[in-house]
Amino acid sequence: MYKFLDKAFSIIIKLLTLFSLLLLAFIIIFIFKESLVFFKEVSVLKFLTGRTWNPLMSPDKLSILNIILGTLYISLVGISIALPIGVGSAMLLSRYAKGRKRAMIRGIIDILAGIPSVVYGFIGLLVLVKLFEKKLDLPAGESVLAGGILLGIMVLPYIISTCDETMEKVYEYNLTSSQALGVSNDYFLRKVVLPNSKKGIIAATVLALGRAMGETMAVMMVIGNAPITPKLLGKAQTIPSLIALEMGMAEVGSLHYHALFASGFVLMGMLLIINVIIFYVKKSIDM
Amino acid sequence: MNEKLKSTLFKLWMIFSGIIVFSSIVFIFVYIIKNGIREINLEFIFSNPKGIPLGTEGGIFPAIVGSLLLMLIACIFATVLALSTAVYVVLYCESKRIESIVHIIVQCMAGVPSIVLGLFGYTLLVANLKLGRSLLSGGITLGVMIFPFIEVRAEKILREVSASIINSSYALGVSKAYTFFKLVLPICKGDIISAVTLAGGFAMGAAAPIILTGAVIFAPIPKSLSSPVMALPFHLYILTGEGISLEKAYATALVLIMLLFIINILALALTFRRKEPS
Amino acid sequence: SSNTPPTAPAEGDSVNTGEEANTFKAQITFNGSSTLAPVISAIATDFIEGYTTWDKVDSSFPEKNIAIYVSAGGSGAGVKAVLEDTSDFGMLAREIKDEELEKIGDAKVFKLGIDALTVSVNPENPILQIKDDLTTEEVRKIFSGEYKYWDEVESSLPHREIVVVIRDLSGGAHEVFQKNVMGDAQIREDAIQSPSMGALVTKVIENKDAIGYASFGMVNQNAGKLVPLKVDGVEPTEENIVNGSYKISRPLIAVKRGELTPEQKAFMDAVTSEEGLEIIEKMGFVPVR
Amino acid sequence: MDIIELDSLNAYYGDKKILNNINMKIKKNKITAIIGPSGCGKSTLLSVLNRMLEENGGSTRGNIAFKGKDISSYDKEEIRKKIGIVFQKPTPFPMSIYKNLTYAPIYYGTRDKKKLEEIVQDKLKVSGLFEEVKQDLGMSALKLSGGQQQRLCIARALTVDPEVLLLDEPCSALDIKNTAHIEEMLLRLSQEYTIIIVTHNLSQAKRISDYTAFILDGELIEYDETEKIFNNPEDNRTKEYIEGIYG
Amino acid sequence: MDIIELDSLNAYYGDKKILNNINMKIKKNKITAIIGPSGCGKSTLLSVLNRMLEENGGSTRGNIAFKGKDISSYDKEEIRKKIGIVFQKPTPFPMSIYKNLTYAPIYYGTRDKKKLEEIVQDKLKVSGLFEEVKQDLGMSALKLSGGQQQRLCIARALTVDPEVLLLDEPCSALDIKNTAHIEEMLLRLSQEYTIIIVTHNLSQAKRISDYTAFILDGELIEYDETEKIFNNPEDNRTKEYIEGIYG
Ligand SMILES: Nc1ncnc2c1ncn2[C@@H]1O[C@H](COP(=O)(O)OP(=O)(O)OP(=O)(O)O)[C@@H](O)[C@H]1O
Ligand SMILES: Nc1ncnc2c1ncn2[C@@H]1O[C@H](COP(=O)(O)OP(=O)(O)OP(=O)(O)O)[C@@H](O)[C@H]1O
Ligand SMILES: [Mg+2]
Ligand SMILES: [Mg+2]
Ligand SMILES: O=P([O-])([O-])[O-]
Repeated sequence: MYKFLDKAFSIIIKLLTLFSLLLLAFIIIFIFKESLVFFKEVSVLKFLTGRTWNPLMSPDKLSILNIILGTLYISLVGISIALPIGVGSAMLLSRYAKGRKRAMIRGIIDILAGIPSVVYGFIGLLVLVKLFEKKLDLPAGESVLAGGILLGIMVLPYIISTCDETMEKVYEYNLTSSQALGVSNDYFLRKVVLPNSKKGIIAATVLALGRAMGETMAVMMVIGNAPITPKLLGKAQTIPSLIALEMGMAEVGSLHYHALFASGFVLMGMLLIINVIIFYVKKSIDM
Repeated sequence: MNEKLKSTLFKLWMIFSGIIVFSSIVFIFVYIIKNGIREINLEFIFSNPKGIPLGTEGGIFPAIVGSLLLMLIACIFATVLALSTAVYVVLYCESKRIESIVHIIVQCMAGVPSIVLGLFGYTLLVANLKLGRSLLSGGITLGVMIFPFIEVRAEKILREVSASIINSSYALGVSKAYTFFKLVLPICKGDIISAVTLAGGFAMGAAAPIILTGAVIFAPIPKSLSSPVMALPFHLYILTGEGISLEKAYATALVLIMLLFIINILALALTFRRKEPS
Repeated sequence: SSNTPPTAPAEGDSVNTGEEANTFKAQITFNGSSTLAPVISAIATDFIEGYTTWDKVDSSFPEKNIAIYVSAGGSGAGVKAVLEDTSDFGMLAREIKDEELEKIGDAKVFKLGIDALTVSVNPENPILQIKDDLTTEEVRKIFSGEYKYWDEVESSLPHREIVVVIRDLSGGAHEVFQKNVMGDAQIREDAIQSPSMGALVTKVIENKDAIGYASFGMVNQNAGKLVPLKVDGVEPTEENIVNGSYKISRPLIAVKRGELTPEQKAFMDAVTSEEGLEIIEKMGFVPVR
Repeated sequence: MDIIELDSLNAYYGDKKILNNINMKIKKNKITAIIGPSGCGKSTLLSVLNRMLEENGGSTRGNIAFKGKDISSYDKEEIRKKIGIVFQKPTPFPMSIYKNLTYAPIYYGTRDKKKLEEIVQDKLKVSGLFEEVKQDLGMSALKLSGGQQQRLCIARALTVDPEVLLLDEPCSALDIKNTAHIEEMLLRLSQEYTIIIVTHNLSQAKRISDYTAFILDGELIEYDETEKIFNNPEDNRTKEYIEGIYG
Repeated sequence: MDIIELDSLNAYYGDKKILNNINMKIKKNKITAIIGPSGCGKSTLLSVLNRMLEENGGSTRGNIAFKGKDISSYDKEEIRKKIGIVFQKPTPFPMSIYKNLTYAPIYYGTRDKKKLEEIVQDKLKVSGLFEEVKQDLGMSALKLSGGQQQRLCIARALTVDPEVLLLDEPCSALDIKNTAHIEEMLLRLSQEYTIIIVTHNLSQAKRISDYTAFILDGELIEYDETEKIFNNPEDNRTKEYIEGIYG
């Protein structure tokens, strides 16, 4: 009986996994196919290295180097803000919050993940951008920094939850041994919990980075969407917001339409490269 | 620098992070509550949107129901697939190569902009499979969106179950399936539920994937999986994008937060309820 | 109930499982421009609330609940939906292009209204104390970045950077602005591209140095919070827009492939009826009578 | 009769060779003790026998036969049901005591509540835990003391009625009384079961085992009747190790 | 001289009383063995002494004095530095062997690399692990065998130079050679340190301890010089328990 169920289970698991992977592969193929039309007209190299994006002009003017840089810059700013804060608070959670209390706190933090991007975008535009204009005396507060901060807040719940799960286990398992040495809990966190949560932190970073690089609506509201060379306090454009901004209007089947898919494809390529790098980082940690 | 000082700095870092997180949460919540609370009343929650343009008056009830249903479908779809994939990778897969291929595909997916997923869902589900612009199409598209989040975390959670316990189970000659359902799943049920809740919240707040696949400006409460639906984030998108009513938009956001809050509490109750029977 | 369209969209079927009405479609779907979507949806809601079932619209129709679904993915998505038969009607907030008409084939086009783009500034902008009028030339120089500071427009103004806010370059709104104002000149590269009219208007409301082409409808809805300027002495009023003397405007269009079914026709009649036009007007757009 | 036969067996973790060319025949219904210094590979040897080594990322070369048939020709699950194991570190499942003990029986098809309860009581009695926990079988097994946890694991291993029972220092966390209890039980069980016990307690090996194997650095130095090993070992290294008792 | 004094001590887990009215004076620089059946409260008693009980959700009533001062008047951390403990289950930190051993010294202010290395070598030698691991101090401690892990934990406890060392069945995972090694080391250490050892191995208690306490069901039945306890116990229950050796 269980034997049969076990076989069935393993077959079902394998089929579902296969289905998932096919579905995901299908998405990749879908995006690739739509981009191909564009790459037949404009060389990949030109697309990647040119600095102007102007859909009103000839296809030569559809190139996304500035936008790639903008995407990387903003995600990087976002992650470098969120990671230390997220890891810090995850440790704070394992240290001071137990049982129900911890679950409650995490629930509240998780709610942050559900607030619609549009709302984040509006808060960003009305608060963050405004603040920049006032305090930094910028003519317009739309900037990489504003986008980064906003993204940082948006990915925090992912970082905190993912780290906290790992840390809780490391913490619980080793706490007694550490306490027995008379060592303070902070020292314990620093020397045992933090280093042994590396994998959790990497998993969190991967999740957050994917989320950050793919985030659309909120970023779109606060970065000005100008496809110029990004500067910390200047406007910029990211690939997802470019797609969201222009997809709705682009004439179906036009080169512009396919160029937007091509930029989506480039974004996926970027994530692939980053993931491969992280894969090797992880491997070196295993050693 | 001596250890005590380092530890103090370390503690400061933790506390500082905690304060930042705490104050961001408070700020965001207070901001939304302050701007939205005035519009919230029973009528807002329980009636249809009205007024010209639509949404300036009346309520958002169909959007609340629509969003919950979308989330439900997305969570079921994504959890079944993501958990299977995670179980396969952790318990069944013996080849490191397949494992890394799965990882790379999944993690690249995590970054596909949601608008592109929307286009994909539209092309595959709405246009080719003729599922129409519907609850089902929208739910599945959202499910595809949250799949990577659940998979990455489910995998991590499964891996953290102590190997010696799993070995003890195998040592009894018990099958993997039984070990999974009777031993592993009960141990990490709580964490998995929390991962799904987090992803569900994300699905519930996303507008881009459903714009083309299922969300409409007005629809009554859906009668079947093939009906189009209203959804809170899309409603918000129209209210803010066309400058229809920012107050109603904040109120809508507030309702969404309250819903997420309730869902989280339910999930909590679910994890904590079942203590060992005596 | 005769006259079914040549290509019956499949998605109606699920609703249409009733016995007799395999040709009658109780459901009408719209997709496209987010500018137009709230308008159609307001009319549709009135229509549904007024009649509830189709037989009340016309006694020859079966007694089925009226279902009209409006979604908004942008003008491009509207055309796409019609091409791929996933919607009955597409909505556009721009001219429909010839290639698009060609691809659709037997296209029925309904022009429902006009949305003008006003050159608007923040009420606190000092320029308002000096003048309420800009020439096309000045507007072009501001938007192309030739004038970078307000004091270049008028030397008595403060030396503050001009913050130019536009919609996305490829969009319908920008297209008319480019055609009617910019000509061959390029928009300055670092202009803020707002993802929606709502965001554009919000930006102008929030930033003293901002200038942008706000939708006429939205300026009316936010009266006082942002101030439209005359262009070449012509004020953006309903009259000037209709008679064409205010030229920065775009049409609001619904498009359908093939003949309308009687029920679709019944609804479009309602849209173009006086009540329908009033709703369009109420939303701040200029109806086409 | 030989129930298990090892034929030039090598075991590896990655590239590291842990067991080197082991040849050994385990007698049915006897107690075989495996002794040797810490880290010599005793636990590894046990994990080879019920194919747990492969779960832990190890691999083997050479042949292992169970009842004359190569163990790789059995199902992994089958072999593990027939060859039960209790580990060195107690590994109770994080569930109630009762559920720990019904976990495997339910899997093997025992549904009847009464039958299950009988199994639970039986095995708890056999492992000498019954009196201590009978009040509260619903208590989480993690709350038991170390010794109690280990006894629970022994009871759990017995719930599937294995033919061979592998014990990896099962008594290391037990006090003398419980140890005596278990030893007595093992002697009793050996009439029906074949038992292989890893122990660092030489007097225990002497007391209960029929055969003793001495392993050093992954090699089987000597394997003979217990009496022979303790009184008249052939290899000098065995002798030295045995004499360590008094050293 | 008495280094630790227990005065009508009761210990609880929740409402459950685990230790009942214990009065006991631990002599300085002596080895005190605690014996008793599994589950009687031996581990609980140890965890009271260095205030670990409270971390595990237990509580006490009664007085415990360390060097004449109530232990609650010390810092928790201070008392734990002065009273080290090694648990029944080996619990190495999931980091390298080297880092396991420098973990506490670094905390207490040893920065000098040479000094640290010296500590590591010293303690590894003391616990008899040095020869086995000296090649690869950077290896994760989790990869050690059970016995090796336990010896590492003993070494780790010694790195902070405690005044009292509590050992909870420290040898239960060690083979006889290592056990002898440790016992010898404990005898040596007792000249400088006070040692309290929980053991289920009565001959071990007999071999190394100066005083022995017998606990049954949370009560201190008898506490006296080891010789006395083993040769001429006053209480009948003690006698019965001791005789269990041969039973
Ligand atoms: N999972 C593993 N990966 C790599 N090496 C391992 C693993 N498990 C054990 N080893 C190594 O294999 C060798 C033998 O280990 P094993 O656990 O079999 O020893 P043992 O004889 O049971 O020792 P003890 O009496 O201390 O339990 C040791 O050197 C150990 O470090
Ligand atoms: N955290 C805990 N919560 C509740 N009860 C506990 C806890 N830890 C131990 N106990 C109970 O306290 C009693 C004494 O346990 P303790 O671990 O002190 O026994 P022990 O004498 O050390 O036994 P052993 O020799 O098996 O290690 C046992 O009945 C045990 O079930
Ligand atoms: Mg071992
Ligand atoms: Mg104990
Ligand atoms: O959505 P649009 O109205 O800008 O096409």
